[in-house]
Amino acid sequence: MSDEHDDEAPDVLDVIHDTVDAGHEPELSGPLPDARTALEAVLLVVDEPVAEVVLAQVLERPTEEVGRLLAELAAEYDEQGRGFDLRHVSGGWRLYTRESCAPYVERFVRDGQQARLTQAALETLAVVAYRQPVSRSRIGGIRGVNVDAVVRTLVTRGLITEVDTERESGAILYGTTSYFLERLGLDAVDDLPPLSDYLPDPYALDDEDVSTST
Amino acid sequence: MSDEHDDEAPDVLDVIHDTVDAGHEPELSGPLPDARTALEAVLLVVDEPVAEVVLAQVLERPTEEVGRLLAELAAEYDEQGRGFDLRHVSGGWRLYTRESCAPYVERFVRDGQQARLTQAALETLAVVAYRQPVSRSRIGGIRGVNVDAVVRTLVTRGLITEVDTERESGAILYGTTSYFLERLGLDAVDDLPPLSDYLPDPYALDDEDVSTST
Amino acid sequence: MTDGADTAAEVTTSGFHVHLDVFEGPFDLLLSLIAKRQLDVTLVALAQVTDEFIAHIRMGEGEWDLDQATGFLVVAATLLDLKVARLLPAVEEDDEDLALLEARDLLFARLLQYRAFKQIAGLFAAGFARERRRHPRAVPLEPAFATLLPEVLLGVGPIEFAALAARALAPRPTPIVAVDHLHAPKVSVREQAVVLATRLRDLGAATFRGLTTDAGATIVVVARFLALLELYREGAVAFEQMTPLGELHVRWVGNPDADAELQRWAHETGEHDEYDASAQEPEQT
Repeated sequence: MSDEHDDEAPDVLDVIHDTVDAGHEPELSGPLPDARTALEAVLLVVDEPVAEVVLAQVLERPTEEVGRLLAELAAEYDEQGRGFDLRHVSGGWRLYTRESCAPYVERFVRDGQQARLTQAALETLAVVAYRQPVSRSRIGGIRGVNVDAVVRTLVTRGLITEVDTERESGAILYGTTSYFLERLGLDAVDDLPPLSDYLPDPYALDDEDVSTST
Repeated sequence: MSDEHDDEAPDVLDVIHDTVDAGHEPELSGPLPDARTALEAVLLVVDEPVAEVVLAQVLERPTEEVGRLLAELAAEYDEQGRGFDLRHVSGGWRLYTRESCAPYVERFVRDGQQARLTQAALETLAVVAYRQPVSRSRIGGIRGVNVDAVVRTLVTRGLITEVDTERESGAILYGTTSYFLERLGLDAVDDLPPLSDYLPDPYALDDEDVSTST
Repeated sequence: MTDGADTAAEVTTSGFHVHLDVFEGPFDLLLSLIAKRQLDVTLVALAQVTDEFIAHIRMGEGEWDLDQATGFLVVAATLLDLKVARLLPAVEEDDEDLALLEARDLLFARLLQYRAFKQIAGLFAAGFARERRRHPRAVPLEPAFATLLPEVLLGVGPIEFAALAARALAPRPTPIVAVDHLHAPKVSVREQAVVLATRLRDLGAATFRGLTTDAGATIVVVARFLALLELYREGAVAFEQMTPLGELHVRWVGNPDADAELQRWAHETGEHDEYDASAQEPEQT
């Protein structure tokens, strides 16, 4: 029930198939699927974002080709209004349910314990995200309050982690984790909007934080 | 980014859409997806075959309609030569990787960096080992995070297993397996080093855990 | 979910100051006061809310811990300075004025910066909420493939595993203001001298680097260095360093006087067991 071919596939797919060379034959027997099909199969068993390079190795295809196939698949799922969605998050690709389906999916997946973050935690997280690696005292300086407890909470939640220590002071420096990126659906920290967008003009130029006298 | 509609969908889908009445609106806000989309989303997150009746309840559609949608989806995946395959197995439906893709999936699984457990998995395993039999919600309470996925991974890896259910709540209780003992080089759970040797002083005497507040 | 802000909020809502909103620090308060008056965030606005800001601090008096209060007071002081300066007749610009202007600009800049992060925080909240509605596929492998998974590598033995469990099971600390950083552990130079003497006696010679790999904190490294100087003075060790800042070699020469002195130190610091001539490796891992 598995070796259907693309002749009857709708137009969208033809584009993709044209780019796929069916000649590659790894060591294994039986008719092999095309790269797109194989890619979908592998994505189905993935349980964390997988980098294009890894997928390329598994498929024995050039990374760029795999990258293109992934982007095409993602676009195809959108067009066809599928219930799943292929996304590039935290440096890799992974299948997600579509946002509009949440009401249905949530009857199956219960993660109600995923407690919301407090305002204090969100603000602290924002400072860490934009100023990493950053010490607690520097965060405290920016927020104008002691942040020790909040930082500990964020570490426990896996959203930030100790990344380094400051040379002179020995202070622990914090940065965001890949779990943070996943939770926000971001590919990389660089994808965050520039902070200067949120600062009035004369201050926009200076993205470095104003000296914090704590 | 999620409410693509069916206007551009290829022919195959029209058949399905004709059968779908878009008037149903469960209690939740936002534009709801059609039944086919919702079905796909639910299928993506279920980890064991789900009966049509259950799916029908979740989607709030007649069982026969859901049965037809499932069959149509399965046929569609075959026709489009997708890498996944919707199969009716032991009384329910579940997504599987397509058989022809097995060589790639196998390679991914074998070569994957999945030999080592993540820190989160290791800590969860430790909690199970010392608190068995223990429910997921209790583990989650101790770890302070949702542990569903990690617990499932540990089950898949054969390190823990369902050993019992809690009388009142019906919650599944987990314990470690003999494979776990083998991997750790122990003969029996009793051979685990006593925890009291490693607890910080104030808690040394109390082997019962203190923080199970979920 | 537990952090300073929440605790504060609970205290106030359940306590006497029901009417008092809780603000996460002085900037939070300033912004909310400015917003309440429907002003833009400007220097003028800052001046206009000074009184309210001070009043708010008065209300909070007696409920704040020192840490909390300091932040508010620093800002209040700057605001008051500015207010006083405006009330007094303008005189020649002098250094003090400049300092005041600087303080004002700094306060203003910090406020704007804080506002930017607050807006980002809102962005994050929306992002998390949106993402919560998407669920990644996280399904265990099909049975057919599960058997192919490479053998699990625990990477730890029973002992490490127990330690890991102890850590995972230890009650998570209740949020309190940490003061650990104020109390660096006390390290005794003599204690370290005893540790080093025991080790050098066994090894004969070692490098300073080797003698401090297990030191952990910088303070211990410093203590060991001072300890070596003491041992040198007692004539128990000799140094050798080929190049300036190069590897420092330490050689145990020992002498009866030094031994007597070390005995005394060891008893003093309660480390005589380790110092005992027959003692094996110190269990300092």
